[in-house]
Order: sequence, then C-alpha cells, then structure tokens
Amino acid sequence: MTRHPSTVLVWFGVLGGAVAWAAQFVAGLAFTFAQCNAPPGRWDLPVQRWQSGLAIAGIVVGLASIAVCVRLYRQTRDVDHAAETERLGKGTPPPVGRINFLATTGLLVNVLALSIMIMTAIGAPFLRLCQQA
Amino acid sequence: MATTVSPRAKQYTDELDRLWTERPGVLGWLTTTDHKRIGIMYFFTTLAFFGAGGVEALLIRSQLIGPNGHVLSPQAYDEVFTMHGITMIFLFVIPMTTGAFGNYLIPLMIGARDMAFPRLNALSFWIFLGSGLFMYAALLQGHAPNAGWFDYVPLASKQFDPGNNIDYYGYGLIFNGISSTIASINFIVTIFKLRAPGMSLNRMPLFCFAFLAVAFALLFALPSLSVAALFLELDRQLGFHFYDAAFGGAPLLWQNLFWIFGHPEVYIIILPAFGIATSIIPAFVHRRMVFFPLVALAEILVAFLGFGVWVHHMFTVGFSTLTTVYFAAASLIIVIPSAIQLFAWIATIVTGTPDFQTPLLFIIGFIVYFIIGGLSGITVAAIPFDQQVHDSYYIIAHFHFVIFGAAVFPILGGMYFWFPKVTGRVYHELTGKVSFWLTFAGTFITFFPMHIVGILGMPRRNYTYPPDMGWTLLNFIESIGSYLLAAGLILIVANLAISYFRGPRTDPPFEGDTLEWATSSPPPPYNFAVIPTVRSPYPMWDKEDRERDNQRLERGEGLLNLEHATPATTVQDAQLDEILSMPSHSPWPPLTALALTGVFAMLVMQHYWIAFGFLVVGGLTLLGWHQNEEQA
Amino acid sequence: MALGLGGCGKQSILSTRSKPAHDIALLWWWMLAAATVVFLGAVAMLAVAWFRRERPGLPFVGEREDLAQGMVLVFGIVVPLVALIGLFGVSDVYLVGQTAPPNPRTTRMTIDVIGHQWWWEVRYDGGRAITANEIHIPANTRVNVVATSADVIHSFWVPALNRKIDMVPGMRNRVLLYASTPGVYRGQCSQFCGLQHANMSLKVFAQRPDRFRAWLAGQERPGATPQGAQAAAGQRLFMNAQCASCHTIAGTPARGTVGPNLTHVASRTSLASDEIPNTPKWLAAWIRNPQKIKPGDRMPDLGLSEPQIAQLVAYLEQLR
Amino acid sequence: MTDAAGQVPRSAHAERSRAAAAVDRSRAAQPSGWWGMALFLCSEATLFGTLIGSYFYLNFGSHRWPPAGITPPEIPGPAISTAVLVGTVPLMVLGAAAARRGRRWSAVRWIVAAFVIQIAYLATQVLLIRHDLLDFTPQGTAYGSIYFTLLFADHAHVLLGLLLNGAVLYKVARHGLTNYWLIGVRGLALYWYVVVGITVAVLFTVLSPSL
Repeated sequence: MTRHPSTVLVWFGVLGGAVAWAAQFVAGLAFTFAQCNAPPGRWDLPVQRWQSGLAIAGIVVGLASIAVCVRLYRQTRDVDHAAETERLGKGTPPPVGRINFLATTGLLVNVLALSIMIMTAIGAPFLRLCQQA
Repeated sequence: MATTVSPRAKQYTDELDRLWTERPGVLGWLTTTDHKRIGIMYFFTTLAFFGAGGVEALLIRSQLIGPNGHVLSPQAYDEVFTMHGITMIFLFVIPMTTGAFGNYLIPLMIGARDMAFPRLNALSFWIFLGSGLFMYAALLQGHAPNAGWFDYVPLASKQFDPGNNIDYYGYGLIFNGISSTIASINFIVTIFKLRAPGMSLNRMPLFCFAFLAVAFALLFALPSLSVAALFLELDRQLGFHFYDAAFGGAPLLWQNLFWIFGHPEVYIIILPAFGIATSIIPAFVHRRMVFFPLVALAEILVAFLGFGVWVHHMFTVGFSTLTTVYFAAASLIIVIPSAIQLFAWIATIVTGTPDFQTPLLFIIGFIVYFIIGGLSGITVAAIPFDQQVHDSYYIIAHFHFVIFGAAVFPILGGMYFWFPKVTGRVYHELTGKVSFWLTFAGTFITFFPMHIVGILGMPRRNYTYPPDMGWTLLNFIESIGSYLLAAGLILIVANLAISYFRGPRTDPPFEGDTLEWATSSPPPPYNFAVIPTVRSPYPMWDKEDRERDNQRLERGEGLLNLEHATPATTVQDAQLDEILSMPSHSPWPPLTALALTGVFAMLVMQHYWIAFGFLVVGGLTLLGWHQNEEQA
Repeated sequence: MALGLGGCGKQSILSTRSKPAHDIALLWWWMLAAATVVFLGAVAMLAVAWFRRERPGLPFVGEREDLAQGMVLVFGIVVPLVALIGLFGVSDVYLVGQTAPPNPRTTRMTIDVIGHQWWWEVRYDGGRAITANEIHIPANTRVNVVATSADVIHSFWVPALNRKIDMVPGMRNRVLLYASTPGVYRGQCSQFCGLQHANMSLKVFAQRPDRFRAWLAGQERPGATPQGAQAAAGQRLFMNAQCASCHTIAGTPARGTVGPNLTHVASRTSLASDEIPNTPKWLAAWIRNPQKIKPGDRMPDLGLSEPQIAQLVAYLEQLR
Repeated sequence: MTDAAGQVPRSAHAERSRAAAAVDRSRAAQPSGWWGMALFLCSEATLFGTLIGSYFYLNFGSHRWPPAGITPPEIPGPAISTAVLVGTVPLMVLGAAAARRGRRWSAVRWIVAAFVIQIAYLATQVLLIRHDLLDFTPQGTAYGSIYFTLLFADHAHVLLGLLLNGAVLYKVARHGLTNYWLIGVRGLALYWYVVVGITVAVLFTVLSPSL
C-alpha cells in the first residue's frame, strides 16, 4: 500500500463510536436525573425525545467511523507484518501492520458502541416516563 | 537463557553490572528504585495482606457454619467482613497484580531497563505500605471500618457510626488512591515510551495491553472514589451535608460516586488476570493466540465500557426506568469483550497442543470459574431478577466466582509461571498439581452453594441466621469448602517457599513467548545487556532476532553501557527516539511516604495543624528529591 | 436442585404467590437453562482440548487460522449479541415494567412501611392503625406499599410476593404487594443497616378480605384498659418507667416513637422483628434482657425486678 | 536500526539551554515527563468532572437551588478575576515557546509575569470567599457544602501551581535550562493550561444559578 492515512483519521475510526456512546450516555443520563430525580414539576423536559435524539446522533457518528475502519481494513488487509520491520526507523511512515491492527479493533469498538446506542434508542421510548424501577 | 558468553561479552556485562547494581542490604532495599526489587516488596506485602484477608474470611465462614453462631459478636462480624472486602480489593488484588506482577514484568516484557519514573515507582510502593498499615492499625485498635466495603451513608455517617472506624476507611482509601494513581501514571508512561524498538502497538504483548487498560481505568476511576471519601470525611469531621437528606444532601450521591469507581474497579481486578492468562496460554499450548487484535482490544474495551454500568449496583434504589435502561444496555454489551477473550482462549487451547502443567491448570480453572461468574453476571443484568437477588448470597456467589475464581486463579497460576524467572529455581510440579485441585475444589464447594442460598432468600452481611430457613446445610458445606480452600492456598505458598530454597536450578520447563524470557533467571539488574529489537508479538519465538541480540552483544552494539541509561521510543510505532539516563537508588520516596502517613494519621485524630505540618515536610522531601537531576 | 429451590425455604424467590414474583422466577428458570447450555458447551470444548492435547488443530477444521478466528467471531460476538439483545428486550424493557410500582389508580389500599434500626413500622390509611413487623393484607388485592426510612437505608423484601425495594432517607419508593393465596410470607431487610441487620425480618399475613377487615377494625381501637391489679400495676409501671418514652399505646399518655407501637402488641405472633415468638415467657425474657437477645438493639436493659417484669407482661398481654 | 544509539540524542548530556533545545527539536514524540504531567492532569480533570457532576446531581434533586435564604451568587467579581487568570495562558505559552528555543531568561521573564497575575488572582478569590462566608456556610446546607468545596478544590490547584512556578523558576534560574528543566517548564505550562480550563468550568458551575 502506498498512501498512508492520517493519524487523526485512524484514531477517529478507532474511537469515534466509543466517544459518541460516552457523549450520548452522559447527556441522556443528565436529562433523566434532572427530570426524574427532581421534585415533580421542577423541570419539564421531553426526556424521551432527547434520549432518542442523542442516541440517533451517536449512531450516525458510529456508522461513520465504521465506514472509516472498513476502508482502512481493506487497504491494509494483506501485508506481511514482520517483513516491514527492516524499514522501521525514525521518520518512516507508520507500519501497515499497525494501521491494520487499529482498523480491526476499531470495527469491534464501533459495533459494540453502536449496539448499546441502538438498544437505548429502542428501549427508552417503550418505558413509562419517570416510572420508578 | 544460560548461554555461555565470551570474555568480550563478559566485559560488557560487567560494565553494566557496575552501572546498575544497587546497594546491598536493608538500606539497599529501602532506597531501591529497581522495578524488580520494588515488585518483590509489593509481592510479599500483598501476600501478607492476603493472609490477613483470608483469616477474616475463615472467621466469617466459621461464624456462619451453623445457625445462631457465636464465634464473633455482631460488632466484630461487621468489622471483619468490612476489612475482608477492603483488604482483598485494595490491599491484595490490585497491588498484587499492578504492584507485584506489573512492576516486575512490564519493563522486562517491553525490553526496558526500568519503569519510566523509578523513584515515583518506589514512592507508590511506600505509600501503599503506609495506607495498608494505616487501615490495619484501626483493626488492631479494635475500631476497624464496620459499614461494609461500600460503606453506604447514612449508616456510615457520624450520627449512626460515631466512632472513628469510618474515618480510617475514608482517609485510608484516599491515601491508598494516591499510591494507585502514581503507579498507574507510571505504567502508562512506561508502556507508551519505553517499549523496545520495533514493538509498535500491534506487537505489544497482550499482558501489556491488559495492564495498560488497568492503568487507564484506575486513573479515571479513582478520582470518583477520592471525591466520595472526601465528601464523607467533610460530612463526618467538619459537619458538611453532602449526604444528609435533611439538609438538601443526597444519600444516593455516595452510591453513585462510589460505584462510578466501584464498577471499573471490578474490571481493574479482573483485567490483570486476563493479561496473565494470555501470557501463560501460548507458553503451554505452543501456539499463538487466536485473533490477537480482538483480544488486545477486548481488554481495553472492558475497561472502557466498565465506566458505563455502575447503576447496575443500584437497580433497587428507585431510579426511574429511563435511567436504568442505559446501564442495562451497557451491562449486557460489556459481556461481549469478555466472551471474545473467553472463546479466543478456548480456541487457542483446543487448536493447540496444550501441556497441562500447573500454571495452565490454574488458567483452565480460571476459565471455568470465569464462565460461571460471567453467566451469573448476565442474570443480574436482567433488572427484575436483580431486584429479587440483589444483596442476597446470590450476589456473593457471583462476585466471588469473578473475583476469586477468575481474578485470583491466574494470580496463583502466574506465581507458579514466573517463579522460575524470578528465583532461577523450579517449583515442585506434582505438589503444584495437587495444590491446584485442592484450590479448585475448595473454591467450588465454598462459593457455588451460595447461589442456592441466595435463591432461598438469605441476605448478605447477616452475622447469623435462624435454623428453620433451609439455609443451614448449604452454609455448613460452604464453610467446609472454605477450609479446604485455605489448605490449597497454604500448599501453594509452601510449595513455592520450599522450592525457593530446595528447588532445582534449571531453565524454566516451558517456553514463554515474551521478552522477559530473553534474559537470565533471575534477571540481572539491567534486565537486558543488549536492548532487543522486536518484530512480532511473540519475540521469543523469533529465534533469529534473539540470536542477533547475542551477536550484537559480542560486537558491543546497543549496550548503552556508558551510563545508567535506557532507550525511549515513539508512542505508536516504538521508533528509537532518545537515550534516557535513569535515576538510581534514592532515599526520598520512603521519606515522602512517611510524611504522608503522618498527614493521614493526624487527620483521623483531627489534629489538622500537625497534619499540615507533615504535609509541609512531605513537600520539602520533594525538594530533596530534585537535588541531583541529571536524569531526564 | 430445581425441586430443592422450588420447594424448601421460607424465603425462596421461587415459591411465588404473585404475578411479578412468578414472572421473575420464570425468567430465572429460562436464564438458568440457557446458562447451563453455554457452560456445558464451553466445558465440552475444554474436554476436547484435553483429549486432543497431543494433536494440533481440530477434526474437520484442521489448523486453519481463519476457522479458529471464525469460531471466536461466532461464539464471542454474534451469538451473545443476539442472546443479550433478546434478554434486554424481555427483562429490561418489558418485564421491568411489570415489577415496577403499581399505578396508583389500580390499587385498593396504601400501606406505609417505615424502616427503623431494627424493626418495621406499618401504618394503615395514614396512621388510623399502626403496627410493627407484621403486615396484614387482604389476599387477591393489589396493595400499594410506600417504603420510607426513619434512619439509615433499609430494603423491604418479601421474596414470595415481589422484588425488593430500598428504603432511602428522603425518598418515597413504592412497590406492589399482592398475594394470590392466603398465608404467611416471610420477608427480611436486605440492605446492610447495622448491628442487628440480621434480625430485621417481618411477616406478611395475607388474609381473606373479611378476616382482614375484622383485624383492621381491631387495630384501629385504642389500647385495652388493664383488667386486674397485676395488669393495672403493669400499666402504671409502663407509664412511669422508661417504656412510655419510646413506645406508644393509643389511649394512654405513652407517646414515644423510638420503638414499635404497642397498642395491640399482644395480637402479634412475634417480638423483636420476628426474632422470638410472642409468648409471656419470651416477652418476659425480652423485657428482662433485650441486649442478650438482640445485642446492640435500641431497647436498653431496664434493670426491672422480677415482680415488675411480671406486672408489665400481665399488662402487655392484655393489649390484644 | 543497527546501533541507532549513535544517531539518537543522549538527552542527559544536554546540560546547556542550546543543547536542551536541540534535543527537544530532535524528539519525534513527547518526552516522558510531559506524558506524566498530562496523565496527572487527566486525573485532576476527572476529579473536577466528578465534583461538578455532584454539584448538578444535588441541584437536580432539590426543590430550590440555591435553597431559600441564600442569594444566588453575583457574577461580576468572580467573572472578571477569572478572565484575568485566563490572560496568563498566552504568557505561559510564550514562556514554554521561549524555553523550547533555548532562551532561558526570556522564558523566566514570561513565567514571572504570569506568576504575578496568578498570585493576584488567588488573593482576590480569597477575599471573594470570605465575603461569601458572611452570607452562608458549608455547614448550613448541601448547597453551601458543594459550593465551597468546589471553590476550595480549585484554589488548592491554583496554589499548587504557584508552588510549582516557584520551584521551576528557582531551578531554571539557578541550574540553567537543562533538558530536565526544559521538560519541567513545558510540564508547568501544561499544568496551567488545564488548571485555567478547570477554573473556567468551576466558574460557570457555581454561577449557573445566576446565568
């Protein structure tokens, strides 16, 4: 493989979904705490709409980074990792093996982050608003 | 590897010896900055605490061996089960894995000569020792923490627990947290910066991935615990109201803060076990790990997702279902990284040619118990079922299979596995196998009936129970099992202790795949005469590379024998970047730790000005620390 | 094992008398079945590893790396993902709604249960009747329980009838109490609440509605006036000794709220939150030396003489 | 890389400013010291994240925030003093940049300039807190507890920063800008960037009832 993807792109591929999950998790949680742990009527937030919205936004990001990972993975699928050590020295481009490694792992991260976000997005609307568990 | 070395090579290694050998004797150990010596000190300290925690466990089981037991008074029972939890988690498993195994092995596995910050490394040990003694001082004085290891308020508030039992808990955990934070920073930087040239991320041993994950999890989880404990002490000692519902506080704030730490904690405990398993399996299965990248990632991912599941410890407190749905989803999905590793291990073992020696047996035991604990974990991620068995013995069964069965078994296996590396001698194989079967049976007999007792409705933390509940027989069986388990553990320690003096001095009876096996056993103070170059995650199996290292030693290449130095490389691809001079022995870390111990002791006694005095002293020791700073 | 679980045990979560508890038990049996399959499968693979320890690879598969990896993908990701999402839907989206507190309009009556160290205060319709440690409910009737705490966190748990609910200071948690058949169901505090956490249990008496109404009517009456000199002396003693400062007896000056309400103490079957039976002998023993029976309990040793104890017992025994 | 030891710098030999700067330029990755500080700051940032989270958790759970009898905080004082503190960030940037170019004394000058402003900031904050304490106390309500704890925690970090300033300035002025203290200066600058960020976050948190 000749052209080398930018570090930023690679790490977006690896972490995009995870970061998206973390964001929708924290924000959505804050909404439920604000609405459901407060004395009645202190705030009136459309919690479930926000939950779904956040989750969907996260899902979009997750899909994007999956796309990146797939592309990187295809680019780097067949390389002999050991062979390239020889040209490992200061300033040489990142070894393809590492990009391939990160892309593979990125796929898993994103799939799992996605499935959590999808479960929340599907689950939340079915539940009664602020029903005590 | 005891290869015969030429006079030329001998001369080089002698130079390195001169540069790296530390003071002998007690003073040498007090002032050491050698990661191996620190690891060994960690090992024996945590082993002692393990003994204490084990005695506490036996006391608990003896109290519950029959209904209306009178071995312990209610007060004593509360203190004992609280100290059992604190000891096993904060004073045994974490320091044993990160402190002992991590410290000793990480630099060896990545081909470095020490940790990135050797003096901080010593400091974290001495602080750990101080915090452990601090908490046990409370037990010796007869007022140990007594509100359970998760110490729920308001039970732990001044109003309902007026003694200073809980203050030892609050300050002790902050104190202990300082040590763990320093250690985790040290691990991350070491793994980022000191990897041998060529060891790019995709070639890092899985053991190191596990410890990297642990270090990050500790780094981000501990602040939450410190804040919780800080609030607790402000409430208790200065009359603040964070947790006091009557003044607008929230008792559940403690639970949230504690479990934001407490659940990542569970993975912090289990991850090193994964790491140890992934280094033992290839050595005995003579085969590379199946699906290396996914296993590596699964280790990191467990630690990451672990931050999103804490409310599954709080499904019964009355949060809204809109809140719990996040945690239910995350708690179920976090199963998958574990499942990936599980089946990667099984696939590796089943497609390889396993040689069932003692260390591998312990890993098999680990796999079996991790499956049991994992499956019972899935059942309590089902909220309604958790709402039935929460705080019952079912939960005790679940987390003992995870924490003892899954986290401690690899530690025991690892003790056997690296014993030849650390001591240069070999343990007694048959005794090892016997000790495994004893421990394995003991664990099952002790903890499995707890599932049933829990289903039969026995709540945890009861100092006694009535005879007519259908719990009696099962509790009796559990107690018998616990004695069996104790026997097994004693046999392990005895085996290693005797082998240390009597064991045959031969090369390890197995072929590890990572770099620690590239050096002699026990390793020289400088770890590696020649800084190795790495081309795969299994450097020991790249024979020609290791052969090249020996040739380079003959030619005197890559020795760094001019000064007390180790190479630093780039973070992602481990390209050689600079040569660092490492600090050697220093008296300051233990002194700093001593000052800190003074600070916390005075805080418990509420002598705030004296505490401040000790803090100033601690600051001054840090100045002394930087007297000679030619080190980078 | 199944029989053992289902049958024995006064407090088993599997001998259920209400729909929510039954649904949870059913969920458990299904999860147990699935878990058993997974466990046996995994152990079988390890057994294969043992029998083929000399030979690399697997039958049919050989040593093909991609097939080994496929095994990890299928058993490690695909299968669990499907199973877990299914479990999520069934338990955490559907069933969680069934075990959640009842919709106020769907319940016949509300009982306030207040956790104390270490006993349960039970208040019927806003305090017209107050008892302790023994909750009477009409069978086949949806009862709304409001669980609160007077001091530390407790957890209200009657496994046969429903899931547990924590009693958190400053919160008003609710749970449905429903019993399909009349009977006595044991419950216990399941959140560690201090020295006597182990002895903080309760009984739920599910009675035929008419019996229940009769019982409630009796509980709403003030405390009986003592019959006979012995009992009268006992009442005087009760009011003058420390008793009255901690206990309430409706219709008398005793208005203490630290300990259980004793207006109808003799109508209960047990003492000290179900630790000892409520017989004159045990009642005397309890008054004589509560710290021996329940170390650390709030009830102090009163240092009363035997005659005084006899008088108190005579009085309390008449509070039916 | 056969014997790359010859090609790569032996950083400990960089005793002079010029040499230290050369080492700094030749590095492909950040030095260990920088990583150490960065990770320590991650931990501190998480600490404040937790404190701020607790503030809002208590806020969400209560009927009125701040509770009856406590006036919402005034905006001007804290806002202005914090704005001034933010003004020290460019100074630290310049200081670090100068150090990396091996300009020992200009680095010292920039840092001293920042040092003075930071001291002034802490002084004003102490006055503001004393003024608050006249109004309400941490022992009064949970609001008071979290309000003062947040501010105290933040100021403790500013104070620690001042101590670090002193130590680094002394060492650089006395022993010169060795490789070790060049990294020290960079770590110090990093510390202040993060602490200033935290201070801004804390400011918005405690002022939130009035915004």
